[in-house]
Amino acid sequence: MNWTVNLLLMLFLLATAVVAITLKDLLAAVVVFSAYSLMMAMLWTQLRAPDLALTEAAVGAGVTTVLFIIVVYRTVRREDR
Amino acid sequence: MSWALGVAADHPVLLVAVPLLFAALCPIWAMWKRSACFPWAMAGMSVTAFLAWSLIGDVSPRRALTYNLSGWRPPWGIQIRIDYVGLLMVCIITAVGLLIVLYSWRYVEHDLKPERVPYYYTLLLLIMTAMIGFSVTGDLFNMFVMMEIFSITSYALVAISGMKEAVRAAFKYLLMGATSSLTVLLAIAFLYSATGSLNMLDISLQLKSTSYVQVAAVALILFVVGFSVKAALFPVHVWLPDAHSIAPSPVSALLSALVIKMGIIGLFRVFFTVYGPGFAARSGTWNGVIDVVSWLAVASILVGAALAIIQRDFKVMIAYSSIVHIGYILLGLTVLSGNGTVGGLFDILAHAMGKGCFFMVAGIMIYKGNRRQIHELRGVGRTMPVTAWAFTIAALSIVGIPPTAGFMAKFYILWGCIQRGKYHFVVLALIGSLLTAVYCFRVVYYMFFTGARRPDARLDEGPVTMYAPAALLAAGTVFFGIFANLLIPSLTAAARLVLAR
Amino acid sequence: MKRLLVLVALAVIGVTLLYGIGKMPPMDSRASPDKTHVVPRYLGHGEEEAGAKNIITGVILNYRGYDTMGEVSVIFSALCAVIAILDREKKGRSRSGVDASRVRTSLIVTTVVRFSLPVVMLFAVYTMLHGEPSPGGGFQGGAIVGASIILFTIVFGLAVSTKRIPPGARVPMESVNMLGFLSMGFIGLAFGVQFLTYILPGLGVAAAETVRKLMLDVIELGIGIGGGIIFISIVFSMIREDRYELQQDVP
Amino acid sequence: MAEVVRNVLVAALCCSGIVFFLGGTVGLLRCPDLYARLHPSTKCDTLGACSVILALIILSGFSMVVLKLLAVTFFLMLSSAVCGHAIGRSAFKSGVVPWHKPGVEPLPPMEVEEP
Repeated sequence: MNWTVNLLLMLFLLATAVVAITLKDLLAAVVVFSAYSLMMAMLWTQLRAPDLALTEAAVGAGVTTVLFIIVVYRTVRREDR
Repeated sequence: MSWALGVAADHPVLLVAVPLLFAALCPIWAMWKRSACFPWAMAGMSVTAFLAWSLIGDVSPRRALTYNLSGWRPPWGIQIRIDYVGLLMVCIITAVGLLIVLYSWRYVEHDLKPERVPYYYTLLLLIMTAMIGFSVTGDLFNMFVMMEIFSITSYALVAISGMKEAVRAAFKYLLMGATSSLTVLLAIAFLYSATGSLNMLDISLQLKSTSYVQVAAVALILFVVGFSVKAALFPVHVWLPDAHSIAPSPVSALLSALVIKMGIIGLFRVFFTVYGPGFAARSGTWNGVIDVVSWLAVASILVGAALAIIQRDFKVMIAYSSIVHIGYILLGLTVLSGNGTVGGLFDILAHAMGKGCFFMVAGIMIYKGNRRQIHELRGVGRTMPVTAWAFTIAALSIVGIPPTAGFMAKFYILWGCIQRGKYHFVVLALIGSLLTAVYCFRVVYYMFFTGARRPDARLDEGPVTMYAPAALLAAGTVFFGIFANLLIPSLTAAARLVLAR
Repeated sequence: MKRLLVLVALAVIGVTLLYGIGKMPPMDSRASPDKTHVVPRYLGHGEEEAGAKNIITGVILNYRGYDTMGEVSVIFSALCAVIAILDREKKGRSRSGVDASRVRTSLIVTTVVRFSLPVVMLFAVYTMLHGEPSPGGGFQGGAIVGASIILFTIVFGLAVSTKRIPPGARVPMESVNMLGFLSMGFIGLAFGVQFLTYILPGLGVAAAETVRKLMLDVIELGIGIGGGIIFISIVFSMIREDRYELQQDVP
Repeated sequence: MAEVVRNVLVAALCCSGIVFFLGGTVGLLRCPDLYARLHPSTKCDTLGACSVILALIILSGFSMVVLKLLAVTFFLMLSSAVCGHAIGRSAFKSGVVPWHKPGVEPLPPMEVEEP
């Protein structure tokens, strides 16, 4: 049970990481990245590191997302070649 | 007075705590009066320098000063450990740092927006704190923390002028620096999983008996990659010319004289304190990595010198010259001979003084008349004699001509190479020296032997707070060239200890 | 060509890392060095030695408090970096997107934010001070404070927020996290023990316990308030519309 | 007996939560435009998550944890609904035109008086 949950979380983590890198729409990438942080937070709780999970949820999914969105809003929405 | 002299020996943590306190209070202090920041930073640096220099009698190559933070013994807590190399670094950092703060005063008034000046000094104090903390710590993770502080502050200091090119250069620096920080963090994680400890000496003990040698070897490679970027070794030097040439000149002097040395100190600690030649018996990686680094060092000497010759921009040329000297220092440290190590450590001092002086001179040229190109320096020898002579003496040291510190350093490095029978390195290093002479004396030639027909009377010497630090550093190179024996015996003892581990 | 080079470099790094990870002690082994060398002392004696039921807090604030002081300075230097490049906003005069927009914010949103802001703040303070017996601590609490005020700013606009918490009030609070550590460290030095030692000599056992608890709380609060205010300041200087453009030419 | 009732209740609530989540996800993927997508996705948070939490409350019995879970439920309902409102409103104000079936005359834009 436990390892299936972990495996699913890991797979989802990998998927969000890959998607966040490949997306050309930076705002979407930020949203996916915040999902990545949430997955990470859940994984930390699974690894019995609740302090880290709390930090990841507050900073990774909360504050950095806001900062990234501000940066996207300030600069460009799309990554162009 | 004797109490004040002893306080740093009792509590070496003050070396970090005092500048940090001044940095934390600097923005608050600036709310009262913006112009009060300079004396504040000056006071902070002076107190720190006093504390650092008062330690000189307490540390010898055989006796390191240790201090347990929060009272926990090493494997459990963090230990500050000031050995001879650490003390040398701290003294260089505080001395050059003090001169750089003094030099900054008029330069930033002229160059920066007034509301950024308090944060400039705050960043300066923070970067000094971090470099001192980095040099004296005995704990790997603490080293990483300090590295993060001086990395972040140096990105900001490069970009602080707000020019587009500066921000771009800082961003390039940030991308490479952040990657290297991450690499170092990974290396620490690997090493922790292999040894279960973070204290350097404890790790080196554990490594003697660990059953996870391969993990430690991978960690060693990651460490070398990470710290090479910070030190701007040849294939990963690409951030340096942009960042060092576009930054405000005091910042260039700081980055070039001190910050890239932190990469070298990191490599030194990893090679000799954490792993040590003893690790070579357990894994061939150590010798392999050392060989690779010494070849890369020679490559940096040649590539840096060749690129420096073709530059027209004065500061870019000096920046490439830093890559050359990083090569010399690392060549000395990786040749694994006592004299080579002595030369490498001595070259840290020589290069800090010489390159600090170079960038200060370049800053004066920009301050007075916005001269950035080398051919614009015609006739400087007549209109700005002190500055031009300071540059010339520092150039002697950078090229390695007696009686300067640079000569002693190169002499010992080459001696070390000869002792180990690595004559190819000697030849290549001498070619590098020749190229260095070409690009340095080209500038001297422009300064003294070509003259503008009508010297511009307005372009006389800059403010005394700007040319005096440059002149002092130039004088320092001569002083340590003549009185090299103040350091050489202790350095030899330290090198012998390091290589015997 | 460049792509190929990057791919080769990535492959080399990846193979090296995977090799190293493969040679690491297995995660569930109880005999690996990372579980037998330092950790047993933390787990066995951490509670009475470090004065925190949550061992993580004990390690962060006590065993490795000096590292945490460094981390706090990292955040402070990040703030200095942002301010040095983007400059601080002006009190009451700086505008964000909401101030500039013609459309008024919905009454529902403003009401809900007004209602939930104090609750979030309460939770943040709880997280800050409850880090000793349970997960959480100063930094997490500070992040929550920062997030709540950022939410307020997004809804009500920068002009209103900077009137409530002007830059002049934030500047002293930004360095509170470092000052908390430094002052506690210097108190230790004044009592003749090492920097950041929380057990002060010359006090009774019970009094020393209380003092230690107090000192740890001061540090937690400092980390929290300083961290939160630093987040707020960074966001404020990034979202203001009246920022300076980068200088194009070389002066 | 009480045990059975409790288990049935828990199972029912969990199942209804799953149904709402599934519906929300399918709706998010299948709906034609922003306004239509908002509709299922907000239900997903309010009804789906809240019924699962309610199931957890019943399962755990009464303790301090229940108070926390109730608070979580309350804020979840509040934030999800308000977020849906804010997104829809700002989309409408910034001129996102609602979808209409091809060939069918779209509804005339609603008159909203701006205060």
